Amino acid sequence: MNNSLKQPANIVVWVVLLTMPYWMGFVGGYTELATRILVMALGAMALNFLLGFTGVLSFGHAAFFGLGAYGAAMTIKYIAPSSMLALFIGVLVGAIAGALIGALIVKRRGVYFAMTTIAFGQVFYFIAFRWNTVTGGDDGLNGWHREPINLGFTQLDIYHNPMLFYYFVLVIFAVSVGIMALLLNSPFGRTLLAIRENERRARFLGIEIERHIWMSFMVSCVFMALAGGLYALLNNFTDPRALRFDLSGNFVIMAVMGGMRSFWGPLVGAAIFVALQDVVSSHTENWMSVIGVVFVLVVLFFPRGILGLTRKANNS
Amino acid sequence: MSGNSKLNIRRRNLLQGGLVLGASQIASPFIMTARAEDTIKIGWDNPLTGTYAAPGKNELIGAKLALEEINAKGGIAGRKVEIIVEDSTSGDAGTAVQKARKLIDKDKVNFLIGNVNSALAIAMAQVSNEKGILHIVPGGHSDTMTGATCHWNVFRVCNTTQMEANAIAPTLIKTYGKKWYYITPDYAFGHALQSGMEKACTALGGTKIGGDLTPLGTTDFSSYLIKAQSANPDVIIFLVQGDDMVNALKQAVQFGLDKKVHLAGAQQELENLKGLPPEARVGNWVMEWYFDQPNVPHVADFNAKVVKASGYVPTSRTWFGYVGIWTCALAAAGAKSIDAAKMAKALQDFHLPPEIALCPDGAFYRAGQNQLISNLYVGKARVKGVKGPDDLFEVTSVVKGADVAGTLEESGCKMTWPA
Amino acid sequence: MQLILFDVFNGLITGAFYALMALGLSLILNLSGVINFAHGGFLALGAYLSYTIMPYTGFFGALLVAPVLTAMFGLVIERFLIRPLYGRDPLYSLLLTFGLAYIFEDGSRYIWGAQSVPYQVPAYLSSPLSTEFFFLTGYRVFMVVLVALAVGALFYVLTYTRLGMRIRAGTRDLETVSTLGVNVRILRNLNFGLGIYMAGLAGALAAGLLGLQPTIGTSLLMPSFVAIIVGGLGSLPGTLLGGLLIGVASGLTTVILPSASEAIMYVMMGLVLLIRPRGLMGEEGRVH
Amino acid sequence: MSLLQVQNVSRHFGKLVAVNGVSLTVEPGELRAIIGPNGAGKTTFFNLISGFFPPTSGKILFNGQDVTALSPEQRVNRGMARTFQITEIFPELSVADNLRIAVESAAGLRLRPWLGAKDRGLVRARIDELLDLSSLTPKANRMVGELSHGDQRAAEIMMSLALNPKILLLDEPAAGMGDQETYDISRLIRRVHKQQKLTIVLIEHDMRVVFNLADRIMVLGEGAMLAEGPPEDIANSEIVQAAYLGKAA
Repeated sequence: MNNSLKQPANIVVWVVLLTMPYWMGFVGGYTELATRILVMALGAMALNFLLGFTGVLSFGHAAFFGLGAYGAAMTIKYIAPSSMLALFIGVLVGAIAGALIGALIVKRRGVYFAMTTIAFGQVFYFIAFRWNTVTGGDDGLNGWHREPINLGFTQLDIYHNPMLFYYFVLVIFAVSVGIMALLLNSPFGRTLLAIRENERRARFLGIEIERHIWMSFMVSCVFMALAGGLYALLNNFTDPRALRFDLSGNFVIMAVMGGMRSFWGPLVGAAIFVALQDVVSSHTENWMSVIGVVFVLVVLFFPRGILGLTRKANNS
Repeated sequence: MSGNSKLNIRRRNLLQGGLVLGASQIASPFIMTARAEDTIKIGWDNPLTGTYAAPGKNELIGAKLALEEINAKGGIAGRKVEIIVEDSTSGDAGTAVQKARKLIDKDKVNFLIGNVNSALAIAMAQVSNEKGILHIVPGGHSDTMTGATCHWNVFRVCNTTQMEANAIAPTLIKTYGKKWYYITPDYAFGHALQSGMEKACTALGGTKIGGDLTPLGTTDFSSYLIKAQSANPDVIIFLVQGDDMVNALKQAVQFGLDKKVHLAGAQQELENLKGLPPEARVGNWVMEWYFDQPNVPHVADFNAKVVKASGYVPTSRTWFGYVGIWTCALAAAGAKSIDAAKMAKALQDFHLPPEIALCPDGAFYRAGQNQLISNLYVGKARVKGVKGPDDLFEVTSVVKGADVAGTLEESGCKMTWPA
Repeated sequence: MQLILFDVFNGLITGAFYALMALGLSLILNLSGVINFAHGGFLALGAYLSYTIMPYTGFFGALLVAPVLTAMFGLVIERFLIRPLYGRDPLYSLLLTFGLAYIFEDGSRYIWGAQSVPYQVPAYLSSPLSTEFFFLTGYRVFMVVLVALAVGALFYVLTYTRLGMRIRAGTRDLETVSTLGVNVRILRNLNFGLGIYMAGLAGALAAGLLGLQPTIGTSLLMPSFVAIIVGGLGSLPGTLLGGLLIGVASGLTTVILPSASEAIMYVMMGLVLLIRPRGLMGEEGRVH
Repeated sequence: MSLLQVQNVSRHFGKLVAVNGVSLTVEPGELRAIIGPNGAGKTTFFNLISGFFPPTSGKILFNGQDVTALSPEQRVNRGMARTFQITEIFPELSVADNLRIAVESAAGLRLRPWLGAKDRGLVRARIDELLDLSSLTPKANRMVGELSHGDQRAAEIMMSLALNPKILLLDEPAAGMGDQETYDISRLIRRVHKQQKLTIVLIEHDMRVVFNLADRIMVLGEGAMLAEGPPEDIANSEIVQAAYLGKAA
């Protein structure tokens, strides 16, 4: 791939992310919007590990996002007031669910895979929605909040300082994205690309397709759950909508809008989508139509996404 | 039905707002300081879409009316007032919370209003309390909001579920019988409402002979209705709300239950009755406010203004929104300040003036609980309007809020004030 | 005993709805490879159209006309929005219909308002047939009969008409069908319309039982997906069976444990995937 | 011992019998061609050998072991590699990356999250060797999807070779090619066959290629074996001619 282009792009991305809270105000944003963008971007990139780099469409990934969120929220509410433990448990829950469901559905392909993921995603939605005593049902899980992080020598008060929380999320984002990049540039990552590009050829190179899709699904679920955990910490709250299929669709459109074949595409898509939703829903009660039209326009006119456009221009 | 006009209260000016905020951030990026602005801002974080869109919009109509009146009388503390409207969605508390934070952090609102959905209201209250903003809940009924999880800064206009239960129970026992069967939505609100009804029922010598917890969003109630019918109760109590209530009543009437058993419930809304086919407008209910009060001063005036603005008569929701916004202005006037703590103090046992209370016995925020105590209207749904097509409820008795509100101790609210 | 009998009957009604929705979805999925997320939106549209024209045409007229109007709208949507996506990654049609679902919900709210509208069925239908079996209301029986007729008609069309045979052949092997001189574009268009007709009909019927508001279709969409997976992808009889099965299963669960009435569908789906991955009546080799 | 023994395999698709009791034995180092008219069941036969789908009946032994029930990837790991009638490559990746994936897979590295310097060097060397063998070195960094048909074919063969197979199954390697390309690909196959002593089974329509390359030829017709023998025998066989010309015999 275009290695020459990668380095400057990386620098731009990190500079933008590192300074975002400082200029967010100029463009009409606010710190928590910046944090939200980061969290959603992590989710979209996690999804894209599967969608863009393995070629497998999951349309029920919000389930794992939500499981991460509930795992984190319930840890703080019922077990121990620790943000780090909360994230860990959230990821663990998402990973276990991912492993089980992944094993059930890896044999399916294309639309059928997508459809099964949608249906399975709803299982968790209904559990969260109906199991009032534990999950708080439709009312969501409140009465808890993210806890300051004790580093031994000092304490990071991510609860009261939104700016500090942003950088806390950014560090986790950087580590996660770094791991995903490492995986994608490894033989394992190339194997996934092979599956995306041509499953038949990959199979006849001796690659166990199902096993690799399952593993990619797991990686994706782990980071999705992490994003969900961070989302719960961001809101100091979680509710069943965090696992519903609409959110799954939003993650997919973020990845596609930004460009699902490029590493940073989902980040760009998430930034645009989250900001757009924020602005539009403040201006009109018909924001759903606007979002719907964005879906339609992206599909019809920018199927390769925004970064897909620039890449095309570079190639020619 | 033009959706856009409703948000014309304040169109965000992206560029301008952004520049001002940006400038303040250069100075001290880590500290969000409140800026002196020439307008007083009220943040409106309430449903415009989803299940509760109809009540949410009606609350907004009342709010707009109050806003006009307040500005016509010189605003709050001599400053013009504006409402910044955000759609909280009907069920997505994550969005509601995010919008609340946005209104407080970015728009620097002086007041926060919302929400129809008590779950969202409670989630928002956590934010407003953390930030120390005066927060009015116009229409979320969950008891805990002015009970176990009460906050010094959170005031509620609509009634608690217990008040509604206490208001209707005597009528039902006396007129229809003592054996009750419940159809209750299976979530916190429903559980609270049912236990309220049971308490009120037992106190009057009635008994519960059965009940079902129906999942929220149930579309087919027939199984429950059949069970209820075979338990042979005197009254079937419908505690489901919104769309669930519409579904349940529609199906109950199709089964002919209304001809065999008495149908009733606690909270009813004009919005629901309008959505039912005429034959399904049955049963005894409580309304929290009703427009047909010919003997109460100022009501006719209020009705006329709302009809002029929206084309429909006001519902209790319209009144909630109206009272909610007026509460902001009255609190500031009472405290002679826009400091949240001072305003909250000023609202303790504060009586609304009659032109805003719009009910025969007046309305006041009970101290130590921040709950508005007004009148409740017990009566029957009717198939066809008498005074206009929307007059679908016949008030049989008006109950004094103070009589059904229980004691402050019973509410379970232990208010802690900021140091 | 009467109660169980009732719950089976009731489950069949629910299942009939799921099946009606799912058959439409399945038709479109099988021939065009499109998961129509907007199907719930089309259902709502059918219901609202029926509500709107009822004052002019009466109940039965509306029941006849509204689904046709919905289907015509579907034809237009297919022609201009979905057709350009054939042959591309199924991801895109999924996203497109997902976006359409948003627009439909918002559009319904804009036109007809957020609160339920009173949808009235004739009085003689909306009362019990007998005092003993009071749960057999005229409307419920009427609905079951109508759904049965519609499903019967669908299978008749698919089995005995030229269009139907082409649709079935196209589902198996679209390439061959096109080389035989069948215009695949028109075939897919008509097939889409047929699927949407089922959604419109389901909507016009459902509004007599449920509150008619903009999200009326959403609650029926997910069970339809489950019905398709349980019944077996690619098999219309399977879809029908799947719909009825999960309907009855959730009806019976309502008696025992109401809060699990939805969970049971997903449990069934999980079991089917585990034991018989291609679904109850799915064709072999369709797993992939 | 024979490398590949196909014993009396059949494959039914519903009522259609695509392959009917065909047997085949291939010795190490042999280059075997399978010919037959369209619809003779050649590709189905290939699919059975490579494990694309299982036979309805019959047995396949590879290297003396029964592989009938093994999946394609298991067969690949035992030393079977194949190409397809319609070239199967990774079109949006470069030639080098196509080969890299194959090389890493063959080396058992495909689950590694990272590679040491030594492994990286070995992979690099093997890729260069394959590029060199196929004369694709100048095009190593181009996307395969952009290359000519002949080059794509060559790349596919090289990917199969990267697996270090004991047997290579080529499904119509010269299909859809012009004269020059056909010549080039024949030369490549011959080179691979001679230099690496690789056992090859190929299906081909182009008789120039078949008679130029094959040690022995098997003829299929309507799912059954019609004849088998050295090229010159087959060229003169009446059965074969009849099969190709129609149902005259």
